[in-house]
Amino acid sequence: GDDESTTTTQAPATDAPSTDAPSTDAPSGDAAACAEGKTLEAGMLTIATGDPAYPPYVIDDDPASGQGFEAALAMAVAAQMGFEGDAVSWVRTGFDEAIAPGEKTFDFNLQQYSINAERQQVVTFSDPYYSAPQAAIASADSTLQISTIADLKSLNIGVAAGTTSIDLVENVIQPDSQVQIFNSNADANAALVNGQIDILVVDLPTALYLSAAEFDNAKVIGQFPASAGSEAEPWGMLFAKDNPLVECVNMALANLTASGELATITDTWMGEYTEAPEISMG
Amino acid sequence: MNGATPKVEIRNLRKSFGTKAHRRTVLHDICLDIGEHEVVCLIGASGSGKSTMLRCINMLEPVDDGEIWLHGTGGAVDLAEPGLDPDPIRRRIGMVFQSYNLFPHMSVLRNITLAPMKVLGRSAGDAKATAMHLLQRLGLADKADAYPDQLSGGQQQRVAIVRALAMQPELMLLDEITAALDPVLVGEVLNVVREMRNDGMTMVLATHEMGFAREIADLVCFLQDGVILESAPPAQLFTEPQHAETRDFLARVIASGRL
Amino acid sequence: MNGATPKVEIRNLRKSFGTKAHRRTVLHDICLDIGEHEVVCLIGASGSGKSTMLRCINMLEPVDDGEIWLHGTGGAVDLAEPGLDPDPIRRRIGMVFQSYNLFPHMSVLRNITLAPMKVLGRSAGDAKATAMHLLQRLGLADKADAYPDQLSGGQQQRVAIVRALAMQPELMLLDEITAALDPVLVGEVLNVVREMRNDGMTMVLATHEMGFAREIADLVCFLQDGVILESAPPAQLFTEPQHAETRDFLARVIASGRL
Amino acid sequence: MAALSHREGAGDPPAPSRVLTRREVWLRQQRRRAALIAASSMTAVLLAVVLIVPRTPGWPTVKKTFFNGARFRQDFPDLLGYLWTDVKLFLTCVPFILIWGVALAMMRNIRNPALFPLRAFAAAYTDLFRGIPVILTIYLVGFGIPALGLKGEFHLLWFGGRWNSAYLWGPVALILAYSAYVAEVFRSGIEGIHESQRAGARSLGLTQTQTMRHVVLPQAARRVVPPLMNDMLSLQKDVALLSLLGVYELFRRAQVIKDRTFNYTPYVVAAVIFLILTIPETRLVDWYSARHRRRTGGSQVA
Amino acid sequence: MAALSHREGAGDPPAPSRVLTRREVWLRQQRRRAALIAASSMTAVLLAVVLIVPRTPGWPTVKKTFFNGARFRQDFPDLLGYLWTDVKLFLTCVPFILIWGVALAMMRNIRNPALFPLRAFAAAYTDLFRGIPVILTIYLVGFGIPALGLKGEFHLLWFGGRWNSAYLWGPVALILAYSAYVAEVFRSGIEGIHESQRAGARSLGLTQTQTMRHVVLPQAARRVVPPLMNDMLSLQKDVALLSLLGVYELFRRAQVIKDRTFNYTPYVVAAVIFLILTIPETRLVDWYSARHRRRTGGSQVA
Ligand SMILES: Nc1ncnc2c1ncn2[C@@H]1O[C@H](COP(=O)(O)OP(=O)(O)OP(=O)(O)O)[C@@H](O)[C@H]1O
Ligand SMILES: Nc1ncnc2c1ncn2[C@@H]1O[C@H](COP(=O)(O)OP(=O)(O)OP(=O)(O)O)[C@@H](O)[C@H]1O
Ligand SMILES: [Mg+2]
Ligand SMILES: [Mg+2]
Repeated sequence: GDDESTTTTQAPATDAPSTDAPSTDAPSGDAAACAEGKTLEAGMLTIATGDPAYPPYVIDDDPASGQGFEAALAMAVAAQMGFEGDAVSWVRTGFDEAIAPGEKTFDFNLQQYSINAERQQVVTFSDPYYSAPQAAIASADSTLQISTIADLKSLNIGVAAGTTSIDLVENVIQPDSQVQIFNSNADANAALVNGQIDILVVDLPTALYLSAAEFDNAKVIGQFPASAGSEAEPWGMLFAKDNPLVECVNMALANLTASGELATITDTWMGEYTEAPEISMG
Repeated sequence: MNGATPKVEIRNLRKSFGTKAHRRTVLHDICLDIGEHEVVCLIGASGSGKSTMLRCINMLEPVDDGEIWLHGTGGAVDLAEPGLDPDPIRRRIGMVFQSYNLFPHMSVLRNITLAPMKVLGRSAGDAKATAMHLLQRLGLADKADAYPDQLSGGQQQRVAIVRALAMQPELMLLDEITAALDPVLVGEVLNVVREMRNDGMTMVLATHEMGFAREIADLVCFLQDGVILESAPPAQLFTEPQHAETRDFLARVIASGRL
Repeated sequence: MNGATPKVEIRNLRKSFGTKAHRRTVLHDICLDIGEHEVVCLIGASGSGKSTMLRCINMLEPVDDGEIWLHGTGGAVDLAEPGLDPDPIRRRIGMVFQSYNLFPHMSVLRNITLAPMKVLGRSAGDAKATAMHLLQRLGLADKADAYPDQLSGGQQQRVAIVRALAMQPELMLLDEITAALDPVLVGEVLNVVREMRNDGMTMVLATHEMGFAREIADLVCFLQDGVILESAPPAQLFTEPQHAETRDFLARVIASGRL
Repeated sequence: MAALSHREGAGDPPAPSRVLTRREVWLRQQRRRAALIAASSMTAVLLAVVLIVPRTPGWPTVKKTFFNGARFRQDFPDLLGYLWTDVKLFLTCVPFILIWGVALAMMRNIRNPALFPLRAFAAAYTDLFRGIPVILTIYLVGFGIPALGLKGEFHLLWFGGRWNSAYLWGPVALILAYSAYVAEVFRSGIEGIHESQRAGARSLGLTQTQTMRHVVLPQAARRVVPPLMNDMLSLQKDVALLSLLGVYELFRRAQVIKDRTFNYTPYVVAAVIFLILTIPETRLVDWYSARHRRRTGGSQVA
Repeated sequence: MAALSHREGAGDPPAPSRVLTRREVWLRQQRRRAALIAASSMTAVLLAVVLIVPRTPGWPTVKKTFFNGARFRQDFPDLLGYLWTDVKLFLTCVPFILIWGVALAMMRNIRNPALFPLRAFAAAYTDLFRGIPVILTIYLVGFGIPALGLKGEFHLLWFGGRWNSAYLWGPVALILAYSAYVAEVFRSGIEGIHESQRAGARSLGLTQTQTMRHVVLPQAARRVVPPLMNDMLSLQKDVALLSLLGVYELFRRAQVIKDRTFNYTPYVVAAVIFLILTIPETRLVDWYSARHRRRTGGSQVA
């Protein structure tokens, strides 16, 4: 059997600015009233995320604390719908558990799921809440000089499964040797350290996190320009197909956008995760 | 000698081996009546079809054609009928194989008591008592707990005989049951066979020991290449064989000093 | 009779089976000289240790104690010496097993030619010619392509004999080689054994056929419970046995009509 | 009592166009009955499936996400393009696994008391590599050894590259793990051969090795064909585990498509491809074994 | 020529404190030599590992990421807490797999021509479930069937829950897949029993079932112990695949820790736990088989 990915799903490359608010004209209204009786368990909102969940999306793998971008966002949405404190329960899902058809164990799931048309046939997404560009990292002692995408062509490139980084590598970089896909950031990182791959392509926040002091063995080479964004696929919260609760979440998101709270959360958690030199299209 | 009522009537039995392309018939239209309480000996050269005939009577080989009527309590059944359920028949027929076919994973005692317990529903104690009695008789009481692979050839053969006897069948098929035995034991087995006949068992023996056949048989059948060339009481067959081939075989047996 | 020089000298051979707790000695301090070009017959009750003795001589059973000196080209070796490499010895010794031990995945011909080709380095053509000649002689030429499980008991036994003969060993160990054969074939095998002896082979036979032993042996050994009670030329042993037990055994053999 | 015996010719009677015997008639009947049973039970099961499954509430979803025709047509050729990687990896591993597996099995069968260490080694080896999940072996070998920082190049059949390549250590991990399984399969075969076969061979002067090679192993190998096939089929699928190390093969490709589309049809496609590959294999092996049994075997008990 | 024969007593000579025979002396020597070889080769290998491995450039990294003492101490009790889930799943599956596997093996062995469909079914079943990767079976059964939207509850030993539970369909998937493997293992065992054993049993009047139960299967089972252990050990580890369906067990836990810490030590811990579990199993089974062989077997060829 295969050891299926249980990792967090990474975001697609996109040049959309991080402050890009949900582009919806959903009427702002009483999200709390809307959510009444639509949750899995009455009076309780069940939110799922990955296991583990990484910074900057969730800090210390503890979403209930509300620390981290997605944790904070989810808590804010929950509050909008009238779920506070003990009324929010967090669960963990593997990738497959989250996407498989049939009943779900959560009301919604957020772990950087990017929205695309095919996925929407199987599950329902909320309005987008963020999108991030892709970036490349190399091992800390790497002497690679990268300025254009053409410089990447001859390298061994790795990505993590379940991410849209694969599309960028295959469609834009088109490396000479086949892309190597790993089950998780951890495995990809190990391959990077071992020199089994030369660079790893991930979304920029994750790249910045991986190059942070904690693991101390990777550095960011640069981020890919907007023009390299294979498809701009912003992130949305994932629901079981046709779950009526999505209306209420969209309503909450609209309210948060309108009140500027979404922008605050985004700035707080993602502000320092947007800076990296750009790799030119060459 | 006796036995006006036949126990087994074999009619035009034919048996062949091999694939359609390479078919070799080893029994040709065998006809034979085996009287009740009789001992019939099959003699003949190695490869003439003696074992195959015994296996056919025990339904171990599907026959190509012909009939084998077994008479007994509850009328007659044709053992050659395709699709006939063999189990109720086989518990009435005992067989000792030329190659013994003991069960190597069971002790001697268990080899012997398995069928009486499972097929006849005997109690463990009963089955064991019968087995020990028979083992004693054939000088194997001390081997009851040994396993077949730890026995000498003759010991294995005796266990096979005891295993079949313990089922107390109506009809017993014995294939070269003295081949691995020393002369003293051959005498003992001869006695056992005689007793069984007196107890009413019918027996068919395949044997190479002409002396044995002469002493015990009511009827001796001489097989050659899958055909019963001649069958007669031993007194007649061994002294005045009718067929040239029988005469020839016996002459050569005598010439080699074996009669 | 002849053979002042011994081929095999057995000295105080002891062999037991079983675990430390349940040890049973089946050969007790056997001493025996087998002269060159002689035929020695082992007789005795079933389970007396005949097969075990042959297996010991062929190094198939580790002996507990004693010596087995094999004389021949290149001096004498003690087969009972622990750690002795058996391969060069065994190619000088042939053996026919009581249970044949044919290789079921090989045709008759391949069973016979395998060892001559692999051990003696014969060419395929050579080995086949020898095999076919011997098969012909024992009436099995048409079974060369058959597989052991498709043969009758006697046919299997003959293949085993041919397989051993094809190696043309100096010393041949034959375990009940006539048990499954019809009297005519027994005569033929007797002839083959005689010829082999005249060709210079030394032979040890375990047999239940007293007639066979009487006709062919230079020396007959009577085993009882793992002890050679008496050994003498057949004329002497069968007519004037020295030991009470031998007399008893022979008396019972005669009483059961087997001598 | 009467005893009869006819003789209608010593050889085989020629039978160009004869009446069927009772047995032949019966066999025909049985075969016809079998065909009937087969046909009717198949129909019943199929009908049940066809009638019941589409009535379940979730069927439209299942159909769309597992048995999506459009995806199937698109993914089938796509995935097929990745099959060759699996096949190459499989073919690279098999000979090593078989040779090393047989060698280990033979080590466990050593009887010379002085060579006990070899026997103990083989036992420890099989215990170790059967005890550790294959996937862990792959992780530990595939990431652990390259992490030691070896330098250089390797060339192995169709693979070549740097010393830390997944195409080197991946197969090594599979060979280490699977040889333990295969060794045990062969061991069971070797131990199942009756001691008298060895005695027969050794008495003819065949050496220990020759006895193994010509007498024991051929019989053992034939007997263990089904469990050996088990392991070969597992291996054929477990090469997919090397995707953990970054190897981009069929199964990983299916996953990539699934991850992108949230649709499980590529997995069904992968299953179909594996079946197309393996069913002819198993049928061929079965047919061959049955033929061998028929050719060399005695009569079967009715 | 001379022929001698001694007789020193018909029974066994009592030997309370006797001089060692030549063979006993030799055996002792051999064992001593074996011990020496074992000790010295072990030492050599260990020394080589201990001396060479730490000199490789990457050793500090490997030590930190694979053999991290601090992590080991922390993860070992943590992971152990999840073992019970694996054990429960394993124990739930085993009886079903064995029974269904034996049943399939017996179906493949049916000789009645009228029952050919059963034989064909068993062959098709084993082909299918050995042909499809276990993981795909788990996906298809574990996600496909619940997606049909069945309603209700189930109770099975220690598991219970809704009809779409991973604790129901996960084990079902494993049972479906592994029974195919186990069936083939038993089939090889059954086919390895010589036809004469059946003949012997049937001639005594034992029915087909009794023959199987008392004569064929016991011998077959003993012969296939090693490959059967292969499958049981694989199963023990493949229950980890049910984590795909959301079962949170040892292996998943190790993975979570690894993904969180980027450290592979939890995998080493998992391997150690599996070894602690499996090595006594295999040793026990081996010891038992060897004892049975010793008790019932004839002499072994030197
Ligand atoms: N399963 C089989 N397949 C093919 N041929 C067989 C099979 N069984 C027996 N034969 C052949 O059938 C013939 C008769 O065999 P059978 O065993 O009946 O002989 P037999 O009279 O018992 O001989 P023996 O005295 O040697 O035991 C032989 O030529 C044998 O080769
Ligand atoms: N492997 C073994 N384990 C235990 N006991 C054995 C073993 N092999 C033989 N024996 C015992 O040793 C004794 C001698 O056996 P052996 O086979 O030598 O007898 P034999 O003289 O050849 O008898 P037969 O004429 O019946 O073949 C027998 O009592 C037998 O049970
Ligand atoms: Mg016969
Ligand atoms: Mg013997």
